Amino acid sequence: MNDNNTRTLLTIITEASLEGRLLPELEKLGAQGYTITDARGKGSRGARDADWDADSNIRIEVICSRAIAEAITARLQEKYYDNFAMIIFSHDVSVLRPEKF
Amino acid sequence: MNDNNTRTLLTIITEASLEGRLLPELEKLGAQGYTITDARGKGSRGARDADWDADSNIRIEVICSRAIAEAITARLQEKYYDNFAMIIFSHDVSVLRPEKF
Amino acid sequence: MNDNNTRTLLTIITEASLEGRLLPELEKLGAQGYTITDARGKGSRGARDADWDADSNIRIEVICSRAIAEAITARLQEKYYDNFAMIIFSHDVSVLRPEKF
Amino acid sequence: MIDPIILFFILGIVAGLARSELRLPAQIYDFVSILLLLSIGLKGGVELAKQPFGALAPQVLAVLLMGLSLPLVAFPVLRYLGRFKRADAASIAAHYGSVSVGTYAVAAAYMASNGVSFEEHMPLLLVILEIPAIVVGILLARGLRRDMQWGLVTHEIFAGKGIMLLLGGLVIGWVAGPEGLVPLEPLFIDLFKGILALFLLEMGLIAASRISALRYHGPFLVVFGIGMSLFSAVVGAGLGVALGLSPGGTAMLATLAASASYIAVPAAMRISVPEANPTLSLTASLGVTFPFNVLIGIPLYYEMSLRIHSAFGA
Amino acid sequence: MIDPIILFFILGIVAGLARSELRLPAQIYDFVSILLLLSIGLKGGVELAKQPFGALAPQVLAVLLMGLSLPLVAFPVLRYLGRFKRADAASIAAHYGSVSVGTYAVAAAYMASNGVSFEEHMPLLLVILEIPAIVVGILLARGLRRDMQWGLVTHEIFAGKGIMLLLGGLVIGWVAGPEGLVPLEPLFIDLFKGILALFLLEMGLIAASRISALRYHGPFLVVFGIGMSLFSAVVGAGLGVALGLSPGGTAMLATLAASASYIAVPAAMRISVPEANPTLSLTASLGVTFPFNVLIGIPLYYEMSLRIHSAFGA
Amino acid sequence: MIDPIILFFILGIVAGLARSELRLPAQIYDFVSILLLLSIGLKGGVELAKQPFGALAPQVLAVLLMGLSLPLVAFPVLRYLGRFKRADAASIAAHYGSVSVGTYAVAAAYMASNGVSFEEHMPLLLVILEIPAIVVGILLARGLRRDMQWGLVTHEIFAGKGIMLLLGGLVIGWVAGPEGLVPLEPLFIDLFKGILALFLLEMGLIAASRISALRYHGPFLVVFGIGMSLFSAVVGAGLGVALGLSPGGTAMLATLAASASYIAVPAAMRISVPEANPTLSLTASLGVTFPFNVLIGIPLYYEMSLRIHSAFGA
Ligand SMILES: Nc1ncnc2c1ncn2[C@@H]1O[C@H](COP(=O)(O)O)[C@@H](O)[C@H]1O
Ligand SMILES: Nc1ncnc2c1ncn2[C@@H]1O[C@H](COP(=O)(O)O)[C@@H](O)[C@H]1O
Ligand SMILES: Nc1ncnc2c1ncn2[C@@H]1O[C@H](COP(=O)(O)O)[C@@H](O)[C@H]1O
Ligand code: NA
Ligand code: NA
Ligand code: NA
Repeated sequence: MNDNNTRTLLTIITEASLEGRLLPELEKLGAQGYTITDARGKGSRGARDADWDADSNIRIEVICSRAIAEAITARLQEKYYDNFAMIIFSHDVSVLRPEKF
Repeated sequence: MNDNNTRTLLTIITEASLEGRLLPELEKLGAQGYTITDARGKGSRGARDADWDADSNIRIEVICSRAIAEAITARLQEKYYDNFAMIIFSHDVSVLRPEKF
Repeated sequence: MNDNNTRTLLTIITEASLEGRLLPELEKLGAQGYTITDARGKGSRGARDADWDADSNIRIEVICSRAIAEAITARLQEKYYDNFAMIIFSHDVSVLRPEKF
Repeated sequence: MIDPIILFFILGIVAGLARSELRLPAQIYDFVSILLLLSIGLKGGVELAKQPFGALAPQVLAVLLMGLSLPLVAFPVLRYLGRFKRADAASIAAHYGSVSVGTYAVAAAYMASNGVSFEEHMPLLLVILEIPAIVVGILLARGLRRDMQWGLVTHEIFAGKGIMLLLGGLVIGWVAGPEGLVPLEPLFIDLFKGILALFLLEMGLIAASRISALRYHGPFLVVFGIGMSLFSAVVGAGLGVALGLSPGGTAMLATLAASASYIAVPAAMRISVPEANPTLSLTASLGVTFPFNVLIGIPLYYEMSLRIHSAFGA
Repeated sequence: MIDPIILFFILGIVAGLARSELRLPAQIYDFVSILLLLSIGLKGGVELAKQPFGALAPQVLAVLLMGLSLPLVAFPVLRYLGRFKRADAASIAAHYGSVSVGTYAVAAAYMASNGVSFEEHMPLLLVILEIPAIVVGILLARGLRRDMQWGLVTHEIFAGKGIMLLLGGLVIGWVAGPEGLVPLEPLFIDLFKGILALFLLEMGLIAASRISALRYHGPFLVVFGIGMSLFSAVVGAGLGVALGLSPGGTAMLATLAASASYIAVPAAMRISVPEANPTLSLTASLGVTFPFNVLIGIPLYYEMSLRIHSAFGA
Repeated sequence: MIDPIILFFILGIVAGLARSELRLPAQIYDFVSILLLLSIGLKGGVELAKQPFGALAPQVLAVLLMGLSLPLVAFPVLRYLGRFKRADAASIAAHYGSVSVGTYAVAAAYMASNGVSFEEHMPLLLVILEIPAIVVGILLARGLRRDMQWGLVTHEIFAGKGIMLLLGGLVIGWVAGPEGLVPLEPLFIDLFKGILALFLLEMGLIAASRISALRYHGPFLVVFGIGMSLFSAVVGAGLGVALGLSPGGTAMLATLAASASYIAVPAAMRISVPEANPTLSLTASLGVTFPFNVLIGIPLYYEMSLRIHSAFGA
């Protein structure tokens, strides 16, 4: 698994109600795909227990090049970080068929 | 994304019924937040299929400093590892606004 | 957390309907355990919205040695990559009780 | 005799405050909400079929006006007495100008178990009242700015689950008519009160978690949440009498006015006034006003309607 | 008068095309499907108890034959007119040779609300029709190869949720008999139509997302999806008359023939012909044939059955 | 004639052993459990309203004593005959001293379909029997240690979903009374047996997965699981006659005694005796005792109660 197989895995944890707006943005910024799981949690904006829609989180994973990861991060930070429960983190992963991502 | 942006992502996979007891402990040990997803799985304590409550897992993610990650790991290992289905693993991630974690 | 504690975390995202066939294969190839979460997403094979069974993804995590991770990757790539929605990626993690995995 | 559905709500509050593990799975809460919204829509639609649309126009208009006015009353109170930030004051005002379907359902059940009838097109007024306060709230927060994405907001409102199901139910009931709906009644009518009981159980749990948040947000929200409800109820009841509604219908309109949204408005505000803190408005709406209306308000508003009617009514 | 369950389907399509957030949680869709499958099975089982099995043998055999033949008609059309790859043509053919339980349920509701009776062992024919087309589809894709894992395929078919619940319901209904089932009726019989309405709401949403996929897969699938349904309906109606079924039963058999699978067959094809693209077959089956049958086909097939009956029937 | 709900249980077992994909989503299983617990509680509460509390005191006390004693009988058998570790023996003993709400529901349905009446305050005894065995189990595992976190255990028991809903239902039923509950009956009473059928379908699937675990845990658990049930049933039936219960009530108490917990006790043991292996107790309780009671035990215990009654009864 050499360096050519390395891509960035970007993980976004945020309010479920943003899903419909975030996904088109990710694609516009170059993401070739994404994976979503339902989540709950707690952070600086308090507990989000997923008891009902308004209180639910989603966990979005995007595998992409470092450049795209940085573009997505910058965009989301600028547009959503101030007003929405959201954290973003990333690390490198080895992938199969890196040309896909 | 330089080193100052690096934090530890600690992942705990364990029995869902522990949720209510673990979360306060994480906070007491210094975690500023956490994210939970529902999971199922198999390990040394057999299959946990999530067919019903007693058989369900949760997957808890905590982003924190390495020191806090080690404190949490040590505490959970001492208190739960012998008697509960539980695994813990960790790795470094780049985060935005590292002062949050 | 020294090198002896390092294992590979292999993540497989694929069609939920494969679950029953993949799990025995993972075990045959040496995985001592796995964790599954329900997911949805989008990739080269289109959107998979989890609206109903045929459209759902699962996210399988396996912690194992690098050798086993490579064996699993090779096997799944050969057997499923052409015909099924599937991505695989991996990275190193620090684990407790590495002899477990 | 206390209605058992109220007891389910109290059970939820008690379980929540006792930190019980009791919880309706989110998907079941969704299911139960869907059934309630469709039930209310269908029932209203059937009745709409029976009357000429034209006759309803004055009521629709009057109620629209009320939905536009209530947030204009709430906003200055919140901004200057409550010292909330502009966005927060606007958002809370919008919640109180709009309505809560759950409260409506409890009121309808209250009327049924007390044998009180009301104008059956009330669900139409419910739908109509959901919307104007949202527009006012956005304008209060933003002013008349050019860059407001009204298309997005309109989509968010009409494509939201609540309005879609209420309106869809109304139209289906209207097209299908009373006999057409008969085979659907076992699910949508007969189970209504049982489903409402489950809904209130979960609402109690949610309210309990909001009640504990009240500690942080001070007593102003409690006073506002109750005071604004009472004020709006008087406005609603007055309007009901003025429109010539029956005592039951007057009480229903008072309840609608007194109730505060916790579904449609929060979703729309998140999109259009994201800097407003949703915790504030939901704590007021779910932690104060919903329990107040369910436990105390509804019988009070009915009593009030009776009195206003005997004083001013036809 | 239009049946309200059809309006639920249309509501789903409209909400889907409007990109509404309305959605039945996947677990509720599962629940609703389980209830429908069990209802249909139980009803059929009770009726089976009333008649000698021997008498049904000819019908079972004839219907098996139909299930084997229909994909053989569809395959060359898809392969040579549609220019699909062999695997895709075989897979789509299998979908159309098999049946859709949802369509069956709508047809049964249609008959009920028009007061038309039909042979009540129809669910048995439904189960039987699910399977042969799968086998034919696999053979069309693979030929008679040695390495075909038939064990796996058989397991996939019989262990799948659909057949398990239909067959399970049939057996339970058969063993328990009419009186035994009485206490289960409030859930499985009385709620049937309401549950079907919810199911159709979600099917509308799913169909809407498939309809937008049609843009990419060209008009051939539309033509095929409607044409094949009409052709199969004629075959089914003809067979119904030949077997001496009542007009209602004939229309039901025509509907079964005209319907295309979207549960059992996709699952089985995924395992045994994985190189077939499931988007193609599901787009045809869910985006074209299901809506066509629900909105237009069923009344048409009933009309057709009446005419064939008055022309050829006993 | 075999009750169809038993057939649903068998369908679940068959599907489970055949490794079918059939599965009730976990959230639906939760929903179904919630409905059953509330139904049982509500029914019992309505009846409690009809009788003076004082009259029940002796029964409550006697049943408490039984709940304390049964684990004391089970423990030495498990520890010395079964050679289980102390914690495991204590935990299994606690499961068998407590009760299973699912088994109770099946027994209640059995009585109903055989037209046998029983003391309707039985749900109160059900709630009471849940708890003492947990305390005994903890003491057996731990002895009288100072550092036992009894507060946590108490919270775990009373805040658990099971007791909360049963007790909540009892209180609501008691306060609302028979007429108050009428509008809730379509959901909580009429659907009861259908919902129980779905519950048993999933219980069959769960039991099947436990049955396959039996291979590893040896035949002792099978023998114990059946033997202990029979012994407890005799104790329960004896107590029933001594307390002057009707034959139906005697059979219900025998069933309660014979049943083994799989919700409240496992949860409490996990917290307070975590070193006990939950696989052992759940395999016995779900893989042996639940199926035994549902398929064979309940009719047996009824028969037994009839005989004891005609021998010793008033
Ligand atoms: N330190 C953390 N570790 C893991 N997840 C977190 C952390 N902080 C926040 N989150 C997740 O991110 C969501 C939004 O965070 P926040 O904006 O800080 O409220 C929370 O609801 C959690 O699900
Ligand atoms: N090797 C593994 N890879 C991924 N997840 C695992 C692994 N081993 C255990 N798990 C997860 O951790 C839970 C508890 O593990 P255990 O304590 O080994 O039974 C299991 O139910 C799985 O969800
Ligand atoms: N770039 C990506 N990032 C994250 N997840 C992805 C990505 N591409 C694909 N996936 C996930 O993998 C599944 C199968 O991918 P594919 O085979 O490309 O359709 C998708 O449904 C997504 O859940
Ligand atoms: Na209002
Ligand atoms: Na067909
Ligand atoms: Na017992």
